[in-house]
Amino acid sequence: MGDILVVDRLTVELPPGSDRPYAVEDVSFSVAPGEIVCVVGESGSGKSVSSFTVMGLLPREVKPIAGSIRLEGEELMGASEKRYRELRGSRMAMIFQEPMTALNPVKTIGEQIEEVLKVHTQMSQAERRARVMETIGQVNLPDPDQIVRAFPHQLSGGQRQRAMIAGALALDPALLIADEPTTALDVTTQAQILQLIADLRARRGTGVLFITHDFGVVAEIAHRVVVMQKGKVVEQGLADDVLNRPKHPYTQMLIGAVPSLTPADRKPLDGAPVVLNTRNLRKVYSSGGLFQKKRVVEAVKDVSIDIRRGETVGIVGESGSGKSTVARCVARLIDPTAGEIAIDGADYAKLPERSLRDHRKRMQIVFQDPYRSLNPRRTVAQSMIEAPVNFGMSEAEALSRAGDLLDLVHLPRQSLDRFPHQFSGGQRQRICIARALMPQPEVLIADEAVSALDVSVQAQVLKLFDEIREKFSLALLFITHDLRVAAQICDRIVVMQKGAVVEQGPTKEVFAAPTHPYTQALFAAAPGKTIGVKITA
Amino acid sequence: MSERAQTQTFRALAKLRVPAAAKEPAIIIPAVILGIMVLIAILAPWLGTIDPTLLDPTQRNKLPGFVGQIVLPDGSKAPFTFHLGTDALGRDIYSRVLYGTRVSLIIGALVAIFATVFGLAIGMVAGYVRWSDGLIMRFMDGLMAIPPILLAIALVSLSRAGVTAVVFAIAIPEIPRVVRLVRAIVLSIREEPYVEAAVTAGTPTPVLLFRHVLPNCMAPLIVQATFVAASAILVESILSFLGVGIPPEVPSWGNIMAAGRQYFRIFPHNMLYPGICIAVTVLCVNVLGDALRDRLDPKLRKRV
Amino acid sequence: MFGYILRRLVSTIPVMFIVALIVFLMLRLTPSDPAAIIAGDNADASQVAMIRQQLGLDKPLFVQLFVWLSSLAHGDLGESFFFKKTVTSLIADRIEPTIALAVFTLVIAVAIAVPLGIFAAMRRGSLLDRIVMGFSVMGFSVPAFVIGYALIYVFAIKLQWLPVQGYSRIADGIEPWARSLVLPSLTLAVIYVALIARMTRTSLLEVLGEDYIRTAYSRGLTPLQVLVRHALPNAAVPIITVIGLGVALLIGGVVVTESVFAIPGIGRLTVDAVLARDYPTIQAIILLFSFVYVMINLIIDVSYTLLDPRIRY
Amino acid sequence: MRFRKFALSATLATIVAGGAAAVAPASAETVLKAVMHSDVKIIDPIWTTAYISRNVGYMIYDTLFALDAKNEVKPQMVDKVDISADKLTYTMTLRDGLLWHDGQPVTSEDCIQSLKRWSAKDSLGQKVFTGFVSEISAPDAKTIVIKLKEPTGLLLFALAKPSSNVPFMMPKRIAETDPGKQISEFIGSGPFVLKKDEWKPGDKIVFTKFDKYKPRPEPASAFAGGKVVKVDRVEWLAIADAQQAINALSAGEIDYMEQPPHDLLPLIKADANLKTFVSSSTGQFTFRPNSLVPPLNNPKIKQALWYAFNQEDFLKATVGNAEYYKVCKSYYPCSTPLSTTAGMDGLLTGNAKKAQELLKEAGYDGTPIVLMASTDLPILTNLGPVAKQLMERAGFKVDMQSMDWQTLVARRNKKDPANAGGWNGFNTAWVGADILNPVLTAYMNAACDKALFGWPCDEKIEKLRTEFMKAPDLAAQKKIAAEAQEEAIAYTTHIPLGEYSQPIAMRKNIDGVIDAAAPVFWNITKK
Repeated sequence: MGDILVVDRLTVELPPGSDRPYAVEDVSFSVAPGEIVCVVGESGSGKSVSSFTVMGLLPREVKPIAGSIRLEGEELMGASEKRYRELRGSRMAMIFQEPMTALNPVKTIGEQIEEVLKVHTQMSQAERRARVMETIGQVNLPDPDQIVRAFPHQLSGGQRQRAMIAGALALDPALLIADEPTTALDVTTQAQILQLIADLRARRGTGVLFITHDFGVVAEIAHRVVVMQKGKVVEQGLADDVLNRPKHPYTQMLIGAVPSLTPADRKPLDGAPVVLNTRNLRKVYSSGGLFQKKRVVEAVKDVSIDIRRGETVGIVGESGSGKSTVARCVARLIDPTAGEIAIDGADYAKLPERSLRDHRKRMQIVFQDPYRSLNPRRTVAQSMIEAPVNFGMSEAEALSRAGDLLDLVHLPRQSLDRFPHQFSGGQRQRICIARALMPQPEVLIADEAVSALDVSVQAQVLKLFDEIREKFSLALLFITHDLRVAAQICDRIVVMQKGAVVEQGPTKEVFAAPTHPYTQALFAAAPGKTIGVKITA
Repeated sequence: MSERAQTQTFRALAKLRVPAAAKEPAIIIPAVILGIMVLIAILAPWLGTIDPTLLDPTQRNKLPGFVGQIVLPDGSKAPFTFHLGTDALGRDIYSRVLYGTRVSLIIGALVAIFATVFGLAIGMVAGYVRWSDGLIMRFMDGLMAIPPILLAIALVSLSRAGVTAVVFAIAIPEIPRVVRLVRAIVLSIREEPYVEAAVTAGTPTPVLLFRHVLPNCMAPLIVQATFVAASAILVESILSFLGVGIPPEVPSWGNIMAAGRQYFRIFPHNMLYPGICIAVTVLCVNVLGDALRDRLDPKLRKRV
Repeated sequence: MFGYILRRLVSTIPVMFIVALIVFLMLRLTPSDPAAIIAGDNADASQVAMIRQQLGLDKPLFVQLFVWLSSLAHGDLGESFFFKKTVTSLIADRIEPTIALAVFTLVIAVAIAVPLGIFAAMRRGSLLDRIVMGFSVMGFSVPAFVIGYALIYVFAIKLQWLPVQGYSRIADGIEPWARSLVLPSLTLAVIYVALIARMTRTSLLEVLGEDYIRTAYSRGLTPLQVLVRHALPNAAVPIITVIGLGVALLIGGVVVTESVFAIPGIGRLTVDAVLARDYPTIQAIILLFSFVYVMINLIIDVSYTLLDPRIRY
Repeated sequence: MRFRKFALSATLATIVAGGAAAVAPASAETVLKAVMHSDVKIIDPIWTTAYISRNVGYMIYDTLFALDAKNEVKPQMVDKVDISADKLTYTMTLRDGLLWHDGQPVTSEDCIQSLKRWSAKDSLGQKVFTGFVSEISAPDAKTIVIKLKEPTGLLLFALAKPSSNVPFMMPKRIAETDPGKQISEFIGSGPFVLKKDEWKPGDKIVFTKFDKYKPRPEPASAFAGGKVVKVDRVEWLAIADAQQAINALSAGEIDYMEQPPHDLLPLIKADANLKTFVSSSTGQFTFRPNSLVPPLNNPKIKQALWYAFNQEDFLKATVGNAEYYKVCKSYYPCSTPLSTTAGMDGLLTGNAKKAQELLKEAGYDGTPIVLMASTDLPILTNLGPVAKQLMERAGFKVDMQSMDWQTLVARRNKKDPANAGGWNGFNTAWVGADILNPVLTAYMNAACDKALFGWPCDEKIEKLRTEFMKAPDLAAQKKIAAEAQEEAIAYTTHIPLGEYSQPIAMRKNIDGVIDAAAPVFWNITKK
């Protein structure tokens, strides 16, 4: 039978004063039954707007002005709000990116799934109840009658996304739109959700419109791919053609920026001295007080790692594994409960703040969110000279050093006098790197330093990290949840799970033959093994 | 400030073209009206007014527009039209309302400044110095539990009546609210990466507070200050109404209304004109506060 | 759950202690001499000193504090300097009008303000929204007694529908009681409606921006269904919080309204007590009002558990 | 806390609006609702000179003698009195059937103990009983015998004293309470009974008719004559806001208002079902200097005040309507027998230049006069600012400090220098009945620190006041009164600032209001 969804020359207008006239311009694509179509593009490419337009959920100020959208042959452009409501949830359904906030916190999971049945059907209470239990089973959530009574905050991220899917597919819609459903999930959970969507598509013949920016995911599940840039479709076709033989230069650039999962070959480090090492580092959070049972959370359990000069050590793990806590303990932003942290042999784990100053000079940190790492009310110069001036350098000297470092990170010297809001995310992260280099540290900590950047920008920043490690023979501690990034930049990697180190060793060996079962599961779950290029060396 | 930093600031100031915010009507209109009020307060002596305390029992409770005569300092008499009528002692309402502008605006401003400065200091300490937090906040809860008007009444009437007593009495109950706001902001800012970066840069805590935390408290504080100023002018009129406000010889909108309260059915002008002034001024300050809040710090809406 | 209530009750003790301390010191540190006022105009210096001694005002501060706190612990609020009655009986005589006025106002205000706030939020930016917000800002800008006099002038004097002043006790019949409360409650409700309407609109707008609202729309629900099933239950917590915090505003307003409408409540009693430097009465009433404020906020905190499953104690 | 007691019914949520005026509870009982000039706080008649306490006294207590409309002493509780030839022994017998509110009979022992407690505090009482009375005894339950050291015409007058610290009679057991402590039981033999359980300070005080009261046969005339009660119940309501009280009067929520502000009288005139009653007794504004502390301890400087002030400005500022005020340059009320303008020529003319000359002669060095001004009593509020302006025109430096009446009452007892918590001057008002003669006028007591606050010190005035007590007849009293006035003017014990009359406002259906120096409620009818 014909396509489920046909979008023909769709144009959506942005309100006056936005950065471009049209959110989406002259976009056409279609979804056949049982087919997964991936719409891929960087942030601001208009991929989400198109999906929201199909569902008719655009905010008031954003209006579709041309083109047609046909769902199972029925024209939706200009359809009445009443008609749209009848279709939403019954013939077309949608799942969203943030499972944490996409479910109503004050209603049980059962109620939220049952709701769509209540709105669209005349089923009796008992029939609805049975249908809910059946749907929960289909998305393989463990013991359904406990889940039905549970509230969203009592479920894990993955379980919540499954509940979302159950709600969407309760009425067996022809079209399922998934707006970056796995971006916020850990790698292992992401793999299960992708698998679930693929199975449901196969079993029910639902057409899936999958929105994502992660080419790994595209390689994993897509039948056909639509690549979008600044509101226009630059290329579309079968997954294999687009991924392996991209015709449009933008697609080539995008794919070229995806780091490969097979580790790059690194220059061997012949006996460089150990700069930073931790011995049985431990961090425990305890809460509770009068009348309340004491709850203890062991964020970091007995971690011992060491980093040699000029070496990049990566800590890899899912959220909650304790990798950031280790980084913050090393930077002494939080006080470790036990264990030693030594730089050039001098332990500073327990030093009081006063005598910590000169240790701080020797290690610096780059944070994840570029938009919050620079004080909005101070110029780039003022932010950069803060550290060296604290450590006794004269302002004039600090300023000239700042200028040199900006050249190093390929930014114009006059940016010194500008304010942070005048720079893009990628540029700001470069400024943060330059700032970190100002006091000539021996150790640089990068805490998820590239996860907030678009793929294309990510590649350049990773190259920059490698260059400065080489140039200043820094010891680089790199924290990331993205295996591809770890593969490309780390000499050795440390895998952490629930606060403990399960495995560590040279990147090549660990990627080639992981010994610990958790590491194996982690690597197996990483989507799109075939895709990706070597970034460094 | 090094020479170079100075040039930077001058250049930054030069670039300060009228911010887009100022073009919004919700800011222009109230700002203009308040500007007029301030001008009236400053220029009161030259706006056809006479000594607000000059009384003439023979011309008591005259309706607006009454043409009478006044005794000049050298004792001679001169004709004078009382545009807004006279009060129960024959004093010119027009002059008293204009001079009253001074007192009411000063009270609004002083209370706002006093409450904000103290609130900021205590809030910063509570937000940044962990061990002091519990103690300070318990004290603030205690102060906040006492209904503000009662606290003000007790403070004013038990101390020597006067503008300073009234300012303290209105400001003290406002401090806990400012402290809670500042503490909440400081707690969230200290988690910001740029503050943590400053910690790793070895910046000592006091410098860190002034260089990074304070500037980012400014926007919400200014908004809170406008609301404090608005409520201060209102509370002053309520204190005068209850007979514990500013003594009558210092004209303020509040005590002119309180004096006229008895005659609101036969000589309504006593209450009408100061009442209008209070309503207009407080309205403008509130509208300005709302507009500033939406412009400066949309997420603040939750906290107020 | 019970542990939480117990802990919160225990936590109110330090707060009330601080309130007591503040009130006690404030009265003692200000330059005023109740003994002279009580001694009356016929007395000479020796009699004033004798009265000061009788009232225990000559003892050092911390002794007086200790005496007061210990008697407070036994529930004895002491005797009014001025009215020759125990403070408890004084307050008991005059508490009914204040409670009636406060509750009557609370009901009117919430009944008017919450729907207004909801409509304004649903039709954001529309004329109704601007009117509600305009009224709310006006509500904050006009002194309560001006509103009071205006209402009296129109409804009591000109239209003669409602009594000019005074409070008729419940015991003397519901109908006159309600009639005597209509105007005072409206006067007091204006500022309270302004606060609640504005906060209801704000918290509802915020909730309407959440992801789960978008999910609900994606399931084909009508705007009304989304509002009732998803938006309101989540907005309930912030709205009730503001009603709790507003109680302090309400108490302040009661003092003014009671003065305008000559209602013999404890609001007016406070002002008279302060003017007469009647320390025991002032202390007792301010403690009572603060206690009511703290208790209401405790009840509201506890009610959160009914509204939001995430808040589990 | 006894909250349980109040049942808040479920109908709380229904808003009742509209409908005709409430139907008054149909009961036979006639209730008179009144609003007095201030709220009742103290009932012990000797504890304070406040007029509100005196008014309560006239409701629940009775007096041995009383002044009639022509200010002549008439017997009240006393049946007959005979005075010995040498005018040294007074034998009085009580009327039959006089009962206390608790049903006990009134005995002479009760009256003697009441007089003892009264004379311990009242200025006239002290002068008469310590100065002239040698012995007071009760031969039997019905008769009281008072022996004098030397004759005085003022003994009976003292027993009939009309105002401030009126010699009210109360049971012996209550009268034995030490004068330094307030009585807590309010049992009298007056025409009304105080319902103590219904008394809610700040709200209302309730009196009911004492049906076992035996009024005198004669018709009522001021405080004398038969006190016949014609209403069942009288309620005094506390409405602080005068405008609201008038609104309540026109809405019929109250029937009687003791002191409507003069400025609001047009409102009452304009209302068809309201009327006013103007009593013949008047009030007098006065300025009281502090003669103890500088600079007003210097008589020459005080003399300048007589020229700086004039009466018209004060009267216009407070009363405003000429119908209710009168310039009266005399210490004693103009309509009373002893009134005289002796020593007043050229004074109170607002002559700023003369005042400046006197100040220069007196060497006034410009230290500011601390003028206390009360803000919460409507009738007195405007006196302060007028005094300040007139004094400043005359060259005085004035530091006017506003405060509520309670603070003023407390501060005027302080003898410290003006700039250390003391004071130099303040304005107040006296009811005519309190200033009928030099002995009764408290401000003329010049017994230095035993005198009233202000503490004037001049034996000539004191000698004249004692002589006045011995004056055998009206002509002698007049001569001494005039000399006392001239001496008081020279020393400036206080300065009279004019006379005013205070109308009472009431609804048309109220009649029988008695013309007396204090508002009394017997003989009033409500149709």
